[in-house]
Parts: sequence; structure tokens; C-alpha cells
Amino acid sequence: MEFKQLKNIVEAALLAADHPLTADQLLKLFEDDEQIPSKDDVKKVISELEEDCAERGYELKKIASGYRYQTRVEIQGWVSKLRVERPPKYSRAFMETLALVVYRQPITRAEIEDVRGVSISSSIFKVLLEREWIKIIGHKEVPGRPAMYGTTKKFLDYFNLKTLNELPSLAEIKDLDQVHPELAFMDAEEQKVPDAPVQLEVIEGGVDAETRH
Amino acid sequence: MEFKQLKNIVEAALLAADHPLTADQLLKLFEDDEQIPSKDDVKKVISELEEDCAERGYELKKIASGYRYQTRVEIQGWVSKLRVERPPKYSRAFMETLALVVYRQPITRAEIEDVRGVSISSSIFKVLLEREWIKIIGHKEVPGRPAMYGTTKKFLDYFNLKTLNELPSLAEIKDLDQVHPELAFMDAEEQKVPDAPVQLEVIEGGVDAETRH
Amino acid sequence: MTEEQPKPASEDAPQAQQNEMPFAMVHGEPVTVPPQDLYIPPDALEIFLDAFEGPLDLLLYLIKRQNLDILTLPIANITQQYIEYIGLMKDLRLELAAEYLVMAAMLAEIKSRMLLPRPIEEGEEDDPRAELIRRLQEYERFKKAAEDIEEIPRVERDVFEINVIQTEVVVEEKLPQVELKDLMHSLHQVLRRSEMYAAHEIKKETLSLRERMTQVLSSLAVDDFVEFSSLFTIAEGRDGVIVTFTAILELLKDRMIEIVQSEMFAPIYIKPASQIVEGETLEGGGNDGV
Repeated sequence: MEFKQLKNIVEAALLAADHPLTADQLLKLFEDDEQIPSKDDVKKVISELEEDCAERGYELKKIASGYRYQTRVEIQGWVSKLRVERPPKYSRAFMETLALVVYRQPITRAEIEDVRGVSISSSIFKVLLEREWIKIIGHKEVPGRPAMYGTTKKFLDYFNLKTLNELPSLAEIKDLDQVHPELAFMDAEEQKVPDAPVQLEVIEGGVDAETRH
Repeated sequence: MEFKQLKNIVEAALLAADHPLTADQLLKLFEDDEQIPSKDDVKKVISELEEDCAERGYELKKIASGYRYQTRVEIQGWVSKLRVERPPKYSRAFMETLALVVYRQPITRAEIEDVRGVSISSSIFKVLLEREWIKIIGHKEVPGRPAMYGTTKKFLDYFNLKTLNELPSLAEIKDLDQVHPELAFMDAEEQKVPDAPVQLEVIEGGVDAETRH
Repeated sequence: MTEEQPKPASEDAPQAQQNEMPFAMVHGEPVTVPPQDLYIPPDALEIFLDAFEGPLDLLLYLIKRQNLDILTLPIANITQQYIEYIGLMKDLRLELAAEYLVMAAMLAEIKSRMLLPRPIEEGEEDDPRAELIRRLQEYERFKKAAEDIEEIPRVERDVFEINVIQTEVVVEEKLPQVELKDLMHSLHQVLRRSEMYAAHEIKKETLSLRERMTQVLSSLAVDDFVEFSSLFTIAEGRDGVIVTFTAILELLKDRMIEIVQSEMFAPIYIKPASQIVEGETLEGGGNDGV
């Protein structure tokens, strides 16, 4: 097969696929052909395709489960007008639960609740599991054998990531003993508190469909 | 807006849309912009886009309800392999319905729905009957005379059973995790679990969510 | 949704409140002046619990608002403010999550411990605030992480998947494969949910009985009338005969079949329970008797 045709087919396949495709999956499209292209050819095609759309409104993106064509963030404002429904919005409780699973996997529900200091509504897990962003990856051998959760490739795909390593790293924890040992007990009344009028700030995103139903 | 950006947005929009778009619909994407492009511009973009993919594996086609990108017939042989490549899978509802027919036959649809706690779509029965894994073995003499389902020889053949007796008993299924450790989730090596001794098991996607509500 | 409350807070509050009703009752006392420096408009209190993701979040808010470092947690101050919030919420009869009260108790405990004289040899690691500070920091990390994740461009919101139509696809249908273990697993799941185990004595029911019931009904579907004795297979021996007989009784009990005998000692026949409508035997045409 000519390189050009190979490229045309790979491009069309990637455009038409409803899920990301790996180089191996792309190779499989040709398995009935007389001359099967090499994996190197396919990779070369992919990198050419990536370049071809470098200045376009869409890109060929590599994410966890393969390559996928998608529109660029820059033109989100226009393209999102195509969608009648608004994108799902997730509550802070939902995002914090997700963040804990992401950074602390495998983690149980009780462990998440422990860090957050509040109980978590089951609907949050239900939605996370239904969206297949998290899955049960085992059970902890403690009384009750609670399920342990971890993230999935679908989660990475959805958030445009190849691996979890691409996520920003967690903030460091400062050590109480080292930072301000002298302050340890200097407290209470001596601490001047600026008495500015205060408004309730952090309401953003706190209230949301998810937590409500 | 520069012509080039207009073209990028129109192209990406046409690629990302899940239905054909008319020139007017495309114009609407820009209605919030300071400078709204003219319809002539949009038409010019479209004709350029048509030319751009003249030698590609896909084309911009005008159909009754607008313009849409589609793959070319010439490469259909390759691209259509995308469809079959992913092994189809039955839904959980399907599997549970089958399991209940197996273990509770003769059983009516209402009885299955009763145990599952949700109504079952007719298509599940249709597929089960088409595969000839279950059949109607009579009608229950209650109002409505609902069909009663049972398993077939084909079902036994498919699962390599001589009789249903070779299946584990209900009591054994209850202790499935212990009885069949070989069902254990195979991903073990991939999912490094540092935390605690852990017994992994197969519970994919969302199972727990449903048990929770 | 950041609140830019037009309502003046501390400075103007006293005058403004002259003719006003007390807006809250704290410990039985009317409160006409909102607590200084933590004024929340009463309307906003309603959404208070939704605004904060729990007591840690509220504490963080109180600390951040004063530009204080978590590590220098001014416990007395924070405790006082925290408890004032709780008091306000209670008096507005907002449903208060238990976690908030637990935190109040914890703060009070820390505060009281800090007021007690300390033995000299006690090191910093015995700072009663240490555990709280650790939890606050830990929570703050994930709160930040959640915000970071929120920023990541994601499908449906920032980027859109491209999924071009395939022309003239000949659908090559491939039937899903099912493995026995999947089936067992499904049953396991559905039973676990339905709690059938607890309610029924199905354990006693053997599968062979169920299977035989199906076989008996199936043979009726083919022939409509079946001789009783033909249902038994001698080769199956005693057990087989018992299973078949039990199956017939079971079907009879459920009124799925009828047993008929034209005269004494004549052959006994089994037929499907009487069908009301002539001609409408088994619905689903081709499926019966398969």
C-alpha cells in the first residue's frame, strides 16, 4: 500500500472512531491486506497527521487509551455552541472525592471521608462509577472488607491525560515542628485578628445537582 | 475575525457536530462575536474545506439537512473494521436476566423484574430469544397469561453443560468470592496496591453504586 | 457566586440595626449585632452548609480569611468564631451536620488543653493542635487538587471528540461472547441486591427440579398432550423419577399444567393449563418448542 493511502485510511479511521485508537489497533485495520504496513509506518503516519493539523481548530491528541481527534481548547467558545445541553458540572464534594481517589488510590470510602471530614453521599460514588472514572480495584482486608477505588483510563481520557503523572503534584505538607516551633503555644488573645467585615466567599460550585438528588 | 480562524472553527465544528450543519447554523456559532462573518464567507470556507479533503479518506458532503464530514466509500473496507474490533458485550441487565431465567425457570418477566427491582427492556428478551438461549415454555395462568421462560439446549451447549445441575448452587454463588478465587481480577500486577493486604475481585464498573441505593 | 454583599457590615451595623428585630437567638439571648468580623448576612446563612464542604472547609475559610498560616492556628479565636457560626446556624434551625458539632467539641477540647499549664519537658510534638493542623493541611491539599483537576481541559466542556460518520457501513454483526463465570457473577450481584437469600428457602430447591419443570413444559409445547408415563425416563433411575414427579407436582401446584384421565385406568395425560382463547396457543410463534 502506498504511504499516502495508508495515511488517508488512518486519518479517516481516527476521525470516525468513537473511542481512542492505539497504533496496534490501527494496524489491525490492515490485517486482511496483502501487504501489512509496519508499525513504524503507522507511527510515521500519526506524527505526520499531528503536524498536519498543527494550525487547525482540531488536534490529534495522545491520551491514555490511544490517539483521538478532538477540537482545540482555544475554540471551545464557538464549538460548544453546537451542544444543546450544557456540559455536566460537578460539585466540589464530587471533585474533592475524585481528587482523593486520583492521588490516594487505592482508597476506601471511609478514608476519603476521613480526609474530607464529612460523610460522602452515595450518589457521588454512583456517578463516578457510572461514568467509569473510578472503579473498584479490590477490597481492603479490614473488617467489612470495604471496596477500594482507583481511577480508570476513561478518567484519563476524559481529562485529556496520558498518565496520572501529568496531573499537577499535590501540595507539600508543611511540618509543624520545623516551621514555627516558637509559635507553638503563643496563641489566643495575643494574636491580633484583623476585624474586617467579612463576606461569605466560597460559595462557588458548592451547590450542585449532583449533591442534591 | 481572520478568514483563517473562521475556517478553522467551521472545520472543527463540522467535524465535531453530531448532525449535519447548514451554513446558517454555522453562522450562528459566531453570533456573540464582535464581527460576525458574512454568509458568503462561510460558503467560501465550506468550498475550500471541500477541496482540502479532495484527496483524503473523508469528504465534506452536502446532504438534505446540511453539510457533514463522512468517510469515503473507497476506504470503507478498512474503516468499517473499527466497528467489529471491539468485542461486543452484553449489559448487566441482560446478564442478570439470563441468570434469573437459568436459576428460577420457569419464570415470567414480571417475576424477574420483581427480583431485579427494575423493569427490563423488551429488547433483552428479544435478544435472548434470538440467540435461542431462552424460550417461551408456556404461559402462566394468571391475568394476562404472561409468558414463562426457560433455558434451551442451545444454552447448555453454549456453556458446555450437559445439564443445569453442573452449575454451582445458589448457596455457592452466594459465596462466589471465596468459592471461585480464579474469578479474581487479573489486573493485580498493574494495579500496585501498596497499602494493605488486599484481596482483589471482579467487580467492574458501577456494581457497587447500584447496591448502595 | 462570590458574594458582594451590598449590606455594610461592622461599622454601619449598629445604626442600621436600631429598629431591627434581633436576627438570631444565641443561647436564648437575642442577637441584634452580628458577631464582629465574621458577619454573614442572614440570608447567606441559609446556604451556609452548602457553601462549605464540611467543618474542615469552614475552619480553613476562617483561617484564610485572616491571612493566617495554618501552622499558627490561633485556636482560641478560631474556636470562638467557629462556635458562633454553629450557634447562629442552630438558631436559624438549619439542619446541622453532626460533623460540624464534632469539630466544635474537638476545638473546645484543644482550647481547654492549651489553657492548662504544661510540664516543661513536653515537646512540640505534644502540641494538642498538631492533629488538627495535620488534618487541615491534608484537607487543604485535596481541596487544591480538586480545583486543579477542575481546571484541566476536559471532554464535553473544553474539547469535543470528533466522530465523523462512516459511509455505508455494512454492519458485520458479531454476537457478544459470554462466559459462565460472567453469568454466575451476574447472579451473584442480582441476588446480593435483592436479598433473596434472606427471604426464601430456595436453597432447598435443586436446579434439576427447575430444569425438569422446563423440560416438562417444553414437551407440552410441542405436543400439547403428553402421556404422563412418557415423561419418565427409566434410565435415570429412582432419583430421576422423583425429580420428574416433583416437577409435575410443582407445575400442577402453580397451575401451569393440568392432568387429565378420561376414565379409570386409562392413560393419564398432561396438558398445558387450559387456554382460554382458541388458536392463541403460545405467543411468540417460532419460539415455542425450539
